[in-house]
Amino acid sequence: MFSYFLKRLLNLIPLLLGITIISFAVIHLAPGRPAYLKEMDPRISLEAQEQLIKLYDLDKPLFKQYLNWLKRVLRLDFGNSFVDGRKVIVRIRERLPVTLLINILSMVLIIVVALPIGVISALKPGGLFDKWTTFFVFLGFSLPGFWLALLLMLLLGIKLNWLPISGLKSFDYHQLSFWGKNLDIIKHLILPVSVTAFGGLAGFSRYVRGNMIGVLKQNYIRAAYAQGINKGRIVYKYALKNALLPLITILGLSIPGLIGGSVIFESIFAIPGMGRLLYNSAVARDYPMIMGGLVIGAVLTLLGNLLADLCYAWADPRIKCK
Amino acid sequence: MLPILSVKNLKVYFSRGKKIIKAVDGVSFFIKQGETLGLAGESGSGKTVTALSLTKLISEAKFLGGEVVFKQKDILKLTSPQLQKIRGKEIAYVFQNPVSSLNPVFRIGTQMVEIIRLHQKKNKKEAKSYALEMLERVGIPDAEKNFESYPHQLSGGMNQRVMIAMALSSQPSLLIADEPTTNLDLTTQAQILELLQKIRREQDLSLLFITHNLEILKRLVDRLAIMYAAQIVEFGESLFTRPLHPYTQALLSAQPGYEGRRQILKGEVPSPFDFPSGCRFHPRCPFKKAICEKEEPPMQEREKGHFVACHLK
Amino acid sequence: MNKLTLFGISIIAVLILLAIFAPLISPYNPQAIDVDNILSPPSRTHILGTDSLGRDLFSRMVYGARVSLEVGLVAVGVSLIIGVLFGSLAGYWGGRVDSLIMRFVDIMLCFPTFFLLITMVAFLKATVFNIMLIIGLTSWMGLARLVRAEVLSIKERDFVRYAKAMGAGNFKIISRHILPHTLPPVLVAAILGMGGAILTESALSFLGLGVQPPTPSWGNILMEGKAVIDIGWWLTLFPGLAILLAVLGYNLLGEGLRR
Amino acid sequence: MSTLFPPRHILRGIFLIPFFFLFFSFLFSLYAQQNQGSKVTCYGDAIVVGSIGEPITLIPILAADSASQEIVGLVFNGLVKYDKDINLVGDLAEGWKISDDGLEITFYLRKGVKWQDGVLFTAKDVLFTYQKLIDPATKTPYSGDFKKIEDFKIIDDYTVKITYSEPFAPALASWGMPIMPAHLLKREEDFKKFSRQPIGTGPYRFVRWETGSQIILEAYDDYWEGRPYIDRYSYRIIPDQSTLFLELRNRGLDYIGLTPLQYQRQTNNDFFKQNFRKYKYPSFGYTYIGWNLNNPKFKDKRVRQAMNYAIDKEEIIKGVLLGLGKVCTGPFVHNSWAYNPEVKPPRYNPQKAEELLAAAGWNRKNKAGFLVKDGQQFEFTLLTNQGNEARRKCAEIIQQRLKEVGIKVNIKIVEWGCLLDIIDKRRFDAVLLGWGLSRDPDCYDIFHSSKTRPKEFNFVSYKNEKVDKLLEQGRRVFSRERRKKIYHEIHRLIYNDQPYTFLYVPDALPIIDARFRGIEPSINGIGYNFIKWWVAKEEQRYKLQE
Repeated sequence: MFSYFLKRLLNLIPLLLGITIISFAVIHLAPGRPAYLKEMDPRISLEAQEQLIKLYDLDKPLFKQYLNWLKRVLRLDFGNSFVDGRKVIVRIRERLPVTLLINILSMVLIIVVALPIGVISALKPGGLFDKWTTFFVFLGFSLPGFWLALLLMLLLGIKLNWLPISGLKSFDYHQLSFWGKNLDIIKHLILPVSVTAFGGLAGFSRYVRGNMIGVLKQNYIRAAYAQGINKGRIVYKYALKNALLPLITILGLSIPGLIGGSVIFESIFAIPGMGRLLYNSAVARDYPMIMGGLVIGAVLTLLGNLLADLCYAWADPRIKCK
Repeated sequence: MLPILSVKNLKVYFSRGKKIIKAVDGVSFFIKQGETLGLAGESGSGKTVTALSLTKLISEAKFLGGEVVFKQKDILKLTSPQLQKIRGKEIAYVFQNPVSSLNPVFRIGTQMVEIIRLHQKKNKKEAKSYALEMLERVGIPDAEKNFESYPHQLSGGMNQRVMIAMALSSQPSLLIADEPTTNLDLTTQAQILELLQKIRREQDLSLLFITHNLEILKRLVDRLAIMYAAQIVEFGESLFTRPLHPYTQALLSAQPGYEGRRQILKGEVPSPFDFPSGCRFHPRCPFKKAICEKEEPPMQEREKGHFVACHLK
Repeated sequence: MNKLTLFGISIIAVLILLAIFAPLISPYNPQAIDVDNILSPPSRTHILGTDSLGRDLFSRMVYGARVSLEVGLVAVGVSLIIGVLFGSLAGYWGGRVDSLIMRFVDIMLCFPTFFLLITMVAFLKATVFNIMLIIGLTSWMGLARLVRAEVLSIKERDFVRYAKAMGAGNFKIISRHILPHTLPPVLVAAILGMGGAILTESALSFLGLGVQPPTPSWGNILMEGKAVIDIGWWLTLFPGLAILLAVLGYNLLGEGLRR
Repeated sequence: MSTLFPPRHILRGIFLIPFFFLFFSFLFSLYAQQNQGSKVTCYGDAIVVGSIGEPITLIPILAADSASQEIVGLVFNGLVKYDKDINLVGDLAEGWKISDDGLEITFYLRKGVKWQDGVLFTAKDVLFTYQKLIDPATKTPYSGDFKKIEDFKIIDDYTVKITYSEPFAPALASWGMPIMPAHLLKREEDFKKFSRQPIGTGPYRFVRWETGSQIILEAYDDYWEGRPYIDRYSYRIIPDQSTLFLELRNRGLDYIGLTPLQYQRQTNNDFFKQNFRKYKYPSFGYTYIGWNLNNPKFKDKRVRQAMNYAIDKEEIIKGVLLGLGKVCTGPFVHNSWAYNPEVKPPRYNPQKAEELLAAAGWNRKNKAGFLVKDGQQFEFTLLTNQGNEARRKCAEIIQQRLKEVGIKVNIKIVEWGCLLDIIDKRRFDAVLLGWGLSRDPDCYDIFHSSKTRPKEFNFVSYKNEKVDKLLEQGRRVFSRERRKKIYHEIHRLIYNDQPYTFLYVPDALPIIDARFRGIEPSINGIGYNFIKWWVAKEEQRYKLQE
């Protein structure tokens, strides 16, 4: 187990390096120097220009630029935001917890909902339940998430007035009791979390179904039947555990999509998270901020995948012992 | 002596799209208490399906007909809970590919204890010591350690011993071994066969042994049934010495130790979607007559206890 | 299921017809402003209503179909070129080339999709072509993996060995003997990818980072519609449905082809 | 205007002027009526203000975006401020004296004003603020006016004397600049903390900034003008115009600015009539097309005048602002005393435009229907910035109208930074932009011929000697009556020259929850007496104990 962990950790190094190289290459995407952009703004013109040139060493040879940039990035120094001059990493740190919270909750929701759907439709492939879920899965694959967000916002927020439509806390949050505070946050989270989860739901339930169908055809399932074990136990203990294992990896792989989705949903629901920060930065062409977000986002995904792999190794005896 | 299991006119059909696959089509045979019956035939002839349908393990079958009488009960008419009391307890199975027949994500001990406690009133501790005892009986060294292992950590032969231990743990009266040695190397094969024989001698166990390997059967079985194209074509004690069906003759002549003129079968096993009319073997039969194409030959007792379905006399 | 595939095909067919004959089909110039008819609900003169500049929604959506179709084709085209190139190189040569390319794929997959999109949009000019390019540049990884796996299995087949034994060059073997056999699964992936590209474009445009107005795209019509969602339901409903249908069409078609 | 972009983006478009004082609209009048109506004012409740943008810094001399200025305006005071009639009155200064030659201003500071940490406010704070403003290390957009100061003298703790190198009329107004506490900003590092945790002399004190979410202020009990009635002020950041509106509709917000569409179409139902009050008054800013006068086509005054006839401003106001705005005729807005009512906007008249163009030599049309002169088609690129819906729509309407008189317009919408670059290099034909205005009419920087160098604001290269002279005079003279004459003349001359085609002055369209009382609209908007707003006890929505 330990050596596996170590191996995985070593594997991270080239990936991390690759992430920085690609992120760095992106800086040079802008035609000409990005520095020209702010020239006429009386407030930050020269400053910004100097900062950009200094930040990315734009006057040095490419290789040197990269090395210097990498050195700073390794210290988590992405420079200062053009917009308010605060450290990029500080701004990201402020916003990250919310995004992580929403994404983790969405994952939990995805699992809780998709698992039974996938299992039940796998029990009778082609049955009525399976046909309906297949239909909904197709719909789910095709539905623009932001549109769903709009419709839900309109229905639950405006027409029925059941849920708040934006932000994370009510204005009077600080006056609420302990439970009131929790309830308040939960209410605010329902819409963003469910809409974020929706994107993953269709795919995930499909995977569960597919894996489950595959597992149910395995010899050991037949053997378990032959041993007189009842169906419920076979499905929910013997088969499910086998079907779930590869899903840990799938879940890990879905992280980039989920985090990426936060750009859209945080903007719609006015949630002060990473996604909205990045969106605002993109609109304001706040290059240091964007670069920081990009690198941190990728590293997060990497860590998420690592975590998934470790979970997998922990849960699957076949890896554990190798 | 009454047969412990008798199968009459068993039919198992599957459907694929609009086509019907006749996997087992009118199979009848019986097993006596304590005897070993061999069931042989080429792959795809319906052996495994026959074995599985003996405890209704074929849930996806479109049609399941005939009767399977086990200890005076028609198994095909039982409900799921009733079946669960028979499966593993009265009729136990040992399958091909032992590694894949054990659940990869649970420890061997866990799986054994689960089965033991399912069929016997034992607490966890008792179940464990019983499981260890069983492991030792099937010849697994270092039972304590292997109890904690996962299937993939053991060799195929070991896994098969585990499967056998599990199958025997609730003292079944009938053990169905479906190609139990097929994917094992020769030495292991011999060990497993010896184990099975030993167990059969020790317990008063009936055994249905399924294989395509006649060599093995020769040493092991009391009686033999030959399947071809979803049907049994010959069935009895003296098959090895006096095969009556041309198919059996061809099979036996293909054995390595066979002395005499070898018959090479032409053609292929017919597709289960569309069996030939009359005798299903007629397109490949070197002795075919006109009647063979038209009429299905009935099963006749030519000698005492030796049945054959063939128009040839 | 066959019926569903047919449904998918007919959706795509309608989409293509709309895009080709947009000037003939649309009753109004999609950019013609009519300040006297701002936000009129669906009626006989404007069957899907008008937007906040009085432009005819139906006409704008018909032209929006062009954008969606183009985005699907070009973005997937770009990702096909990259994906097939990398995938076949990796699968065919194996060894270091393979591990290098697959590492690159792994790295690209680490970036949260929208983060990468947004970054590129921020650094490049937001022209329709750039948007398509960017979507293609961020979505080729799955195709590369698929092609690689296919190539790996096909290159072991006898006819490839035979071709090699006959002295065919590597390029010829890949292009003549291997790639054609990868076509079916790649085609399926490409068609599903078109649906994905349409979704991505509409999300980007909805955020205001994609296709820039006045060029109508379903995404930016939705963006404009959001501002008046309480009084102009038609501006949210119809483009959303259009996206849903188009993507559904591609998905059904792709799924049908897979069988 | 209606847009989905954070306002920084837009605002930079409008507010190119280096010195402007939007915060004055949020400063408060000394002379506001204490009571109103029959009910007695009460303390309590909170107001939740919705905004698209988040403040960037709360250091007053750096605050350039409207969100920052709004918060700064509540936490700080300047020496002077504009009252409801746009007259300068004392704020932290009780009064002032201007020497006869106009070179010296003496401010008499209010005594007993306390910073929100309890320390007394004195002349040292004013000096400190001045020093920071002219410190080259301070990147403030407001330093220009203060660089004209020759000498700054502290007479005593409550008197300062400021000497200018030449008479400078906008000087007095420039002292609306919020004053910062010298004792809290001794070191450079202090500014960092201060920018997110400011302490001022204003009616509200800073409580908490939840990044990306809201800023909370609380009434300052010891405020020298008297404690504001509303206990708490929450500035909620919702980065999307439509979510902002929906949140208002859900009554999660009390006060936002509406888009014309929201004002005209989305708030006319019973729900809004019952729960909210809408206000409408001209804003201090205008939208225009600036013609590059170095371009041979636009050098000709007749061409520019033709444009004025060919563009239907009424139509633009109808289409873009849904009627919520006024036709603009010059560099001053209607509320300003500098506005010359004699300058009348011409009716939309394409024939007249074509005549003028013909007179300028554009008298033939090619097959495509466009005017031709010397074999060249009349075609130009109209440039505007990305992310401003109103300007985009406006450009599209203009494109349509000019096509009718035979002019081909290509619209180019570019990112703000790019736009500035293009303007800076003078590589444009025409730009569609807006100016935000200070309450002082001085527009020397925009129209004086000396301000045409790169990065200066007369980027259309306008030059009229008469106007130059008048602009200089307008800065030297302090008398409102004399200045009025000067600026009326400037208005007339500029209008006649048409360096810009002046399009419109949009209305500000605030909407406020109906429970707030004491709001008195004036030509200076509604924010000037915010501390006198109140909510009756039985209508108060938020109870506050923390």
